[in-house]
Amino acid sequence: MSMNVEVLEDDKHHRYVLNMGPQHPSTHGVLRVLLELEGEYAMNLLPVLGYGHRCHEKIAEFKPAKSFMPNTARMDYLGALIYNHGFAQLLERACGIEVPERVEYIRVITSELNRIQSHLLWYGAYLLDLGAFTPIMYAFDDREHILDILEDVTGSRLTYCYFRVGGVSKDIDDKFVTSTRAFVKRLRGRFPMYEDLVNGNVILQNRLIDIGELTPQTCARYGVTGPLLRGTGVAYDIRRAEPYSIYSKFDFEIPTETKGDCMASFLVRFRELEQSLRIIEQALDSLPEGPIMAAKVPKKLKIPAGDYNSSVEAPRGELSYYLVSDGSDVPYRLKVRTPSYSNLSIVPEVCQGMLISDVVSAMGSLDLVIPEIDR
Amino acid sequence: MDEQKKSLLNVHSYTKECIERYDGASSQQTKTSDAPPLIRMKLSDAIFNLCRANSLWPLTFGLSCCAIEMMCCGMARFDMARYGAEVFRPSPRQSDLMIVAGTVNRKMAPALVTLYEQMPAPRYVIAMGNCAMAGGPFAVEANYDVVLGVDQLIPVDVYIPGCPPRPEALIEGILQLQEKITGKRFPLPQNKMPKGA
Amino acid sequence: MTEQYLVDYMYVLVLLVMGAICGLAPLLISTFFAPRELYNKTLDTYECGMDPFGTAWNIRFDISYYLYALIFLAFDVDILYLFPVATAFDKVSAVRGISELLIFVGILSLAIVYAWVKGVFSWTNRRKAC
Amino acid sequence: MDINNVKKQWQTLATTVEAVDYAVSGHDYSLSLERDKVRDFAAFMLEEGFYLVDLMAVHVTPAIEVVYQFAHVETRCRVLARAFVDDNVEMPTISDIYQGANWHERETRDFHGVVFIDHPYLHPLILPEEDVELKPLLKAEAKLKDVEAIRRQPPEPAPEPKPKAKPEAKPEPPKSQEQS
Repeated sequence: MSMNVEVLEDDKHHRYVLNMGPQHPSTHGVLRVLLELEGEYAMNLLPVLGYGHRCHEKIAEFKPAKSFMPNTARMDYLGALIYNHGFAQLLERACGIEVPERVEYIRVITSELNRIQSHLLWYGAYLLDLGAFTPIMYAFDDREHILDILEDVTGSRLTYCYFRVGGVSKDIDDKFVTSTRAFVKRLRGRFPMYEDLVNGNVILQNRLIDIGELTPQTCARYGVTGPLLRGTGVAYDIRRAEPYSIYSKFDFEIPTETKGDCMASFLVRFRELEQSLRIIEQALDSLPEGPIMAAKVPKKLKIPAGDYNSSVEAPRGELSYYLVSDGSDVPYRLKVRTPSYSNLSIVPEVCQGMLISDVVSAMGSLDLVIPEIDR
Repeated sequence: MDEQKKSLLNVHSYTKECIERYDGASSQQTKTSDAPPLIRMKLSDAIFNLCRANSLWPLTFGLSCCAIEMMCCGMARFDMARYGAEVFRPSPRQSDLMIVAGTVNRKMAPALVTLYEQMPAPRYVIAMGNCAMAGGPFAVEANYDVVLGVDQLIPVDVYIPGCPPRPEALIEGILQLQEKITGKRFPLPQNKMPKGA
Repeated sequence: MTEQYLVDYMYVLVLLVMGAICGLAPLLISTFFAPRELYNKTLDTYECGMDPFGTAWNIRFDISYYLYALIFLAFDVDILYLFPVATAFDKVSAVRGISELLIFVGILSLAIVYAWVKGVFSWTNRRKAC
Repeated sequence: MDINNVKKQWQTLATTVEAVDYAVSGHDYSLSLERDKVRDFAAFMLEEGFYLVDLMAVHVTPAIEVVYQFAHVETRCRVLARAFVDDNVEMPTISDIYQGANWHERETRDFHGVVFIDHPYLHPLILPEEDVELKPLLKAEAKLKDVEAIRRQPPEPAPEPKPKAKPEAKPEPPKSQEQS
């Protein structure tokens, strides 16, 4: 069912092949999708990747493992802290470094703030794809609040490099705590407005309901994880399935839907904002005192030979690092399994035969970040 | 009829051209005509430059992380609209400023040059971020794919350092471009901003 | 008496000339004052930075577009007949004018009702590969 | 999905099945497979409800090692299955069982040159079209290591918490893997 390139070349079918190419407003970056059109219907789709490839994995084999942290933030710049968290956890597991309690809380709070920021940007950009111009202004207004809060602590707005192996680079003060609490209260107050302005909108519902339906079996065959999988009714969230860090201490639900279409993943992401707020509140309430760096972190991180995994719940799905080490401090091989890579691979099967405008809305619901796909 | 058909994924017609430009061999041979305007008057130039500088329509050309900071610039808080630059045109036909926001790699280079050439004549380029300026964090020995600097492919007017640069830096870049087009820097609207804004 | 006649035509002439000027002025300005810096690909069709595949001439259009054109044609002709009505509108009582107009347009809009019932406007959102 | 009969089935399919400590290595089971058993192993895993997390290659001396990573949605069980490519760097494809592997295999071919037999569309995915022979992630001769060097050294008899001293004599690796 994938596009057969040879058939197209001799043009017997007179089908019109169009490039939804690298520079396109709705591909959220430089993704190129070849659409084989029959009137308004995209009979075949063929995503072409590689326009945002930046050799991250080759760079990992030339630098000491500790100094790969900035690269993790540049793979998925919307969930940078969560990528840092996954990588820090990978090295701490490999070298057996115990992280103090306060650091775990700081990591969870900042990661959840980063998840909210990523979902807000998805919210604005997705509705911009569907033609609504106002919601992105509201979403970015909230997002700027988070950027200010995180900027005081991490020093940057987008590509954070805040976590270190064994701890974090700067302690959070009570200005951070008060502004975070104020932000939580403010965002929770704006949910009804978002609900009326957008979720209840009949145009949005017509554009999203019954578009791009997924079933748990399709997700298993393609390796789709994250809000798309939860949209089909499977409550699989790494924070609950393989509780890393201190997520087991907080009680939060995993929002799921049943139909698995675009509206389902839309609502799942929207409700995850609320769950992240709950986690932040609980974490802020029980924030312990203590050091922010593990006691003895060797300067040259000797990773014992062997292969190590670390998987965390990125905003788009399951992010897992796979490190093969030969005993030195430079990784022998580092593979990063990014969620959007598998999420995008369902497009040729799910969007086959759709109208072009539905293809745009289905791909928008995948919440793609292209440099994360091309690595 | 078969041989001149291009395979779908085949090499873009500009790949050879980009390789030459990248190695410095050819410099913009693809320019077919470079005639100045028919009527060249100082007054008309001043008027047109004033209009061009104050209504720079950028092309939505977000490649990676800098694209998010470019979006923040377009939003309410940093608001490029104050300088006439907030209309992001998806197609190069209606845009006269190309903000290269992100990393250009060898597969993207032909598309970049094609888009640059498909923009109407008074076209300006801002290289936003270290990647567009000189390869940024990917200008390392292990890099086999990233183009180190966009100015080897297309002429660049303003460079904005930063990884990603702050939205204020992008606005400063646009003000620098306006100064480059008209020769003088406009009285910033900020001077008249209400206290505490 | 003839001057009044001419003065009326003068207005029409002025409006025509103004319209022509507003139409042509931007074209002339851009041909004379715009810099002419062309590249190989400046005049090629824009397709997201990629080379377009084949020409757009030999593709076969979908039947649904043809039906839209038919419906547009029906109402285009319909407007044509409304111009004379507009000029003679004040010679007849308002009610009669409006009612006749509505009858005329009503009959013609039956074409749309027919097309609607036939399902021209309902696009199935999925079409299986043939 | 009860883990016992899954393990019994693994015994038949895989050459070695090794339970690994999750806290250190991040996965639960590490298997090594024969090349021709990969397809029925994948079919069995799909039946059991595992989803394919990742497929990647590691360049080591006897032959490039392709690593498949599976995880389960209901119960936490991460499985790593390894198989060595044959002499002319080929591997049977599993993209008809797990369609998600289609792209992983094309990418592995880009980076390591592992050709997957009867893969529907083995075009370069990430590298440009003309870079089929680039294979960037292959190790330079100097850095190439033997497969044993990247295996986990058996823990010292008394695994005291401080980082292990470098074992002087290279302990005989427990799993004897005669690779052609």
